[in-house]
Amino acid sequence: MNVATLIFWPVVAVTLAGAAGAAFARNLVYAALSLGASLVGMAGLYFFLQAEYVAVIQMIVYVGGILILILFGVMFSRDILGTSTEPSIGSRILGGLASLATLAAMGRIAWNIAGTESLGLRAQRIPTADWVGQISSTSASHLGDLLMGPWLAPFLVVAVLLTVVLVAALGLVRKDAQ
Amino acid sequence: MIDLVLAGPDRLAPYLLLAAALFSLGVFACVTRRNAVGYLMGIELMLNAANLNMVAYGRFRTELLAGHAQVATLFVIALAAAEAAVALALVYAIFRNIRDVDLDKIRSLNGE
Amino acid sequence: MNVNPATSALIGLFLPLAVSVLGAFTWRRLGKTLDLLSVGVALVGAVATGIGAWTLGQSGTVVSVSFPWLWFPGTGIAFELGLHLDALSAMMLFVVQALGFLVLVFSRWYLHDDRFYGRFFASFSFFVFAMSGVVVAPGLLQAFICWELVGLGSYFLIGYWHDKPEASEDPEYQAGKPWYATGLIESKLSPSSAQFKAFVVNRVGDFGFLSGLALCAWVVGTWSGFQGGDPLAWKTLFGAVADGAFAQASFLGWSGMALLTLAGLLVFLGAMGKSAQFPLHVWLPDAMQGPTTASAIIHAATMVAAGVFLTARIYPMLTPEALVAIQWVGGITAFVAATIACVQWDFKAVLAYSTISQLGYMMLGLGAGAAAGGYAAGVSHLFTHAVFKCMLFLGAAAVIHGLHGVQDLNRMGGLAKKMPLTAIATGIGTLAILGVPGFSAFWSKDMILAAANAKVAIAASSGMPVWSSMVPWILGLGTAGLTAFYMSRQWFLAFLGKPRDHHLVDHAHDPDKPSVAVLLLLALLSFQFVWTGSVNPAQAGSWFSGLLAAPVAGLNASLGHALPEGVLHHIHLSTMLSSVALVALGVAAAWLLYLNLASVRHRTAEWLRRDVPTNLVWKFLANLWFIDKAYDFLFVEGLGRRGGKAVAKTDMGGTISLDRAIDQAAGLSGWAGRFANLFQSGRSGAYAGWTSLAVFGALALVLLYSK
Amino acid sequence: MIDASILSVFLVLPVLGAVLAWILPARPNAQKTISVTVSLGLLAASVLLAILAVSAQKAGFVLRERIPVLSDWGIAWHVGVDGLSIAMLFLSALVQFCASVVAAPNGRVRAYHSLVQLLFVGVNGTFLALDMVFFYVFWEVMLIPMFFLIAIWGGDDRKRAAVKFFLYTMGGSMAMLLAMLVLHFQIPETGMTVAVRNAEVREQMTVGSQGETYLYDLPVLASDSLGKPVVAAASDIASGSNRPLFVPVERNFDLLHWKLLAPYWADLQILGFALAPVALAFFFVAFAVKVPSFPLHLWLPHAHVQAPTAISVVLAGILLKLGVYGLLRVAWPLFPAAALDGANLFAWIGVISIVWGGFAALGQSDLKRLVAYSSISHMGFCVLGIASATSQGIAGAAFQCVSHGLSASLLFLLVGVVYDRAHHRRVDGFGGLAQIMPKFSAIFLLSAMVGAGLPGLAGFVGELSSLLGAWVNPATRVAGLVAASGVILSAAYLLWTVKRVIYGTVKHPEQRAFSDLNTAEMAALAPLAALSILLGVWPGLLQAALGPVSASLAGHIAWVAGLR
Repeated sequence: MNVATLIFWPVVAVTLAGAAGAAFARNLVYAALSLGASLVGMAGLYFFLQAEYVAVIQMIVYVGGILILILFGVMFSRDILGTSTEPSIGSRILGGLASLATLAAMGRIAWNIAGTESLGLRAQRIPTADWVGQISSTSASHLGDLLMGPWLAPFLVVAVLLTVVLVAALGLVRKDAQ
Repeated sequence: MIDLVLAGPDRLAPYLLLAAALFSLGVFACVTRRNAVGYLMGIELMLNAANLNMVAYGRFRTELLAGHAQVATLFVIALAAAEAAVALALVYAIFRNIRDVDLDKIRSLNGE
Repeated sequence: MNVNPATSALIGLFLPLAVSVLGAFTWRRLGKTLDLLSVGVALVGAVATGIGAWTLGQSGTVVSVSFPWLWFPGTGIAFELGLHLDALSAMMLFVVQALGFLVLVFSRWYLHDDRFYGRFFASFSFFVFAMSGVVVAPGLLQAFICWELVGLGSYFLIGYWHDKPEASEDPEYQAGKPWYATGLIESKLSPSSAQFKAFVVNRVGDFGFLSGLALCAWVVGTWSGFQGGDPLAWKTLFGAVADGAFAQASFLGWSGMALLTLAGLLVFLGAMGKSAQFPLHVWLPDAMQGPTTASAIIHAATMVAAGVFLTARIYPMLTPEALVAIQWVGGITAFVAATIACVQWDFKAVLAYSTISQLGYMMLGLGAGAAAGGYAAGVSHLFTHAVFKCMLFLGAAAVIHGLHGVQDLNRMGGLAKKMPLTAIATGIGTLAILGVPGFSAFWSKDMILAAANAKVAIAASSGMPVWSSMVPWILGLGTAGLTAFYMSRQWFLAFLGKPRDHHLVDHAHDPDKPSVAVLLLLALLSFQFVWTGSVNPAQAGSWFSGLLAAPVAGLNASLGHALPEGVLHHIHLSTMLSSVALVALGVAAAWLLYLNLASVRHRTAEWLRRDVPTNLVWKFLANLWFIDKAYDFLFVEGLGRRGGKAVAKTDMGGTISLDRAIDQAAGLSGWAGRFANLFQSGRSGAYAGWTSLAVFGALALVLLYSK
Repeated sequence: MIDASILSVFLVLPVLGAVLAWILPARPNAQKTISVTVSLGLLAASVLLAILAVSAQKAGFVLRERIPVLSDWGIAWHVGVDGLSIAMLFLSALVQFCASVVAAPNGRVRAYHSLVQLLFVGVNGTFLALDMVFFYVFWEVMLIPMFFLIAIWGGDDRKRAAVKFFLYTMGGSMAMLLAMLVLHFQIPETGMTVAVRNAEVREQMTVGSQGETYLYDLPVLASDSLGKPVVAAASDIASGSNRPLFVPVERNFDLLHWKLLAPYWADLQILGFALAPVALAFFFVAFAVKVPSFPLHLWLPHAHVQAPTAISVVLAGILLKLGVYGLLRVAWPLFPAAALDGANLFAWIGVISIVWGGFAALGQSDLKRLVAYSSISHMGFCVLGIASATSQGIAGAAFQCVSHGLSASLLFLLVGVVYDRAHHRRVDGFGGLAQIMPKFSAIFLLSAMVGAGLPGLAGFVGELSSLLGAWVNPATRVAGLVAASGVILSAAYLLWTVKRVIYGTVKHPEQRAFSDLNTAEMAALAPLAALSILLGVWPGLLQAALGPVSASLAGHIAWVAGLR
């Protein structure tokens, strides 16, 4: 039971709780905020997974960008919706069943994975204890090489896509759009 | 083997279980939310679950390819951002047109 | 001069066909030349076939030409068309062609100012072609094909005045109709109705013919001795019959003789249709709607005789049981038609029913069997009757033409003064049909009665039930008396006595010279010596019996055993005496009722029709034994109209119909649709839910329950 | 030298026609000219084939080519023509000509003519296809244009009629699809070797470069003295040896290979059920809908009454024949034993169609509907003949197809003529037309006589042959006896109609103004009338093409049934 484990479980708890809040909270503002908590926790988990760069991006893009956008959306939809966000009982049942099925399926997979690990089929990994000073195989520079190398084509495509999206979003919100 | 599941950050299983939980929560949100923005949150949750899976697998299963997994994750994040932007723009446009973003009321494709 | 009979037959077949095809397209334009053309062609055909028949008679051979028409690979079956000329068919062919020529000559006068003039000659030529085709048929199939074509020719000629309205809507008919014109269904009495009726009633017979034909084709085609070729060719067919092919086959448990009887009777059903045998006789009286000269050739001389001819042709495949049935049909037909003819007021109707009656006689004779001399008797009567009945119809044509279309016997009378030659000719014809000694029917009809009588004797000796042949014989004798009554009645009413309708009768006159010549020629041919060369009916060796000898000899050998000469002679003598006595009786009755007593009770006919109890008998007979009305009720209105409507409604459009039932069943799919709609809420969230539920649920089940 | 590539003409020409008719500006005459030209081209091509067939006088395929496409799914572009399909192609071209010559409905000319052309792509394709997949595809291709032709240019109740037509036919197609897939997957993946009939090999074989034999492009094997399979020499087979012959068949959709598998289908069991009867029933339903046979005929009167004249002509003239063609090309060759077992049932289905249709026709007051029911009645003879599974019966069924194609087209064209003049189709709304329209009346009487099966006209030969066949097969004899009563019924309803329409007095004086047939109508009617007389007088002309095929099929059926 080292210190990493001690930090690990609270982070998981935050992530999970935040997600639950995002899913269940009546008030959309609270939902958005708890989603933010979940996103932050996710970034923490990325650190545990030695994906520091991804963690940073997660913080910047998600927490810093997307969450704000969502909050905007909530802001100008809230005054109309008021408390009318009460989901219908049917959709709740449906949602419950669907999410249970999902949980069952993926949980089962995870369970199997755990089983296989118990059989010693674990990939070799660097012990969390002695990260410090190690040159991670996934340093930002390494990721940059990958982006500019094998992932170049997708990278350019995404770049184009993002531009298009930007223009499209602008077009959508122009005053005389209607 | 429960100990493997509940083992600390050095095991794969906890991440996977967490991702499963996040994903199913996202599904629940998508189904129950009548509000476009709520719907969007559900989607974001699922995307995050997927990301977590990818990074975790990259780390624990394919050590040498961990970087690739993370690059893919970066792409997902970028696309999620784009998607969020467009979705919000749409929400805004719809809101301007029908003063509402209740998805149940947006059914012109349903022929009603 | 000597021509190949086959060539002459081909001339007689195809020249008329060419004329009819030409006329079919051009009769409107060149009607007046078409008649000369067809008359000339008919003359050529008559001469050629006459010479051909003569040549054949000299050589005594059988000419047979045929080519494959419809074949079925793998079965060896190849149906053939062609010619089969033996004594019988050559003679019949000549008669058809010759009578055709004479009637055409007469028709030029009878129809000279008719609106459809040219069409008559085209249709007539077609009929001659078809009839010749039946006569020379080398097998059952061509017989059937031309059989139906004959029906088509008759269809054209009956419906010659197809634009005439039904009698019930015809002011002319209603005006001229006497009160005693009863029993006819006037709403269905017109050329167009008559042609339809004739065709369909004949089809009832042809249904049997076709089935019998198919049955024979099956049996012979699968017969072990079948060499390939046409299974229905006379030679093959009769060979198979003689070889017991029917014993190898079985249908519905019938085999051997029973199956052969069935086949024979099925084909005979066709003969019943064409020859207007009871109960299929109803079309012939209606057929009088056609031109009288057409009736002369079709419904007196040739077409109706085709049934008799066919029966004679298939004689080798007719079992004794079949012959009994044929004899009964013939006897009943002869008697029923004769009784009806006694009360007919229409000049042509009397002739129509007498024709039916005489055809019944022929069947009666054929049914007596070759051993009893029935074959020769029936066929002889076929020829003699053809001649004098053709002449009687032409005489009727002359009378009707002379009276401007009036056919009511009770408006005639005293015509002998106005049209003496016609009176003489028809008088001779009447004597002939009466069977007065010295005239042709005396010879042939007495042969029939003698044969029927001999059949009784044979039945008695060969252990068959006597009554089965006794009844037809008695019916035949009775018919002899009735025939004498109604035929002399007709002639008396028309030609003797005082004119009952002066301004009608005064304008009557004989036909023009060629037509009169035709009448007198046929009258001459109605004398007995023309046929036998003597007045002794039993006298053998006459050229005509010689003609018939060949086929009969073969049949005698094949069927039954002949009676001793003495018995035959005795039978002939007794028959002659009894029939002559009956004829005298009939003539005397007609004389008393319609000439003599006419002065005592002012109108004997009236008295017969009005006073009890005779008027009951009269009503029954005048309503044609209610046969037509029964058919109209049962088949035309009932089965045809109502049945058709019922089926149509059951199929579609009715309140309870197949169509609606299926629509209702289809309605069930609506429920399925509504159920499916539950998943189509249009909420994207719900879609997502259902999708993930389905996908992940399935996945979960698979994973959880997979080891 | 003519090779199988000429067959593609039957598909290419109509497609070109469709495209042209669509892209050209909508001018009725332009589109009409295109349709007529295409049909004339097809007519010429089919006459060419007919000459080949009649001169060849063989049961085998006159032209045939097999090009594997998607071979890993066992699908091949396999087309070929034998006497049967050539007769049908000729009829199809003729009907297309007549349908194109008569007046097309106004409005949407381009769409109309393109759809008609597409319809004939489907029809010709079905007659050509020897691969089940393509057969099915063309079968469906034919369905859709017909649906629109009825639904757009039909009468008042056209939508309902079109939907009925579509649903009935679609239901049948589904049955066919299911059966076809089941069969396909019943063939072992590794393929199998089946015994073949020497006579069929002799009829159909092609000789390879080394003198080896091919049957439907499959190598023919003979078992040598030791029972080992060896390549069979063509010379040996041609010399008429009776050594048992085999061919290796692999899993595919080839109709002819499936025909060779008939003995295999015959004793195939699925879940303890015999496959053949079930599959045969499915195919029979699919084709009986088109024929149409008694319980499945209810779409026909609707479709005919609603469809415009030209489309009624196509429907009765050629579409109904596809049902019979399917029975002869697919159902009976694949499941001969089952077909023989069910002969009695199938024969009675045919007889019920004859009698039921006849009585229903008697009860009609609408001319078009009357002719529609007469079609049901006449096509019953086809089913009867096929059920008997004899050389006569099968030839009769095929012949009846052609003759009914002629008579029904004639009758529908004539009904169209009077409808064009009087704008109604009530039988009692006419009378005495013979005095007004002599040409019309003459052809009307002729058509009625063809329908009534008068000897000397085409209608007689088919009915006669079917009846002869029915009498030969013990199982169908009684049915044949009853079926013969159809000649009474057909004469009754057709001649009764003739009497009421063209004979008697002129009941409606205003009809005196009617004009007789014009040139276009004559152009459409004359060839049909002439042909129905020619084929009646000289049936050998058509029988030369149909006879060998029917005999071969009958032999195949008897052989397979005999193997049990």
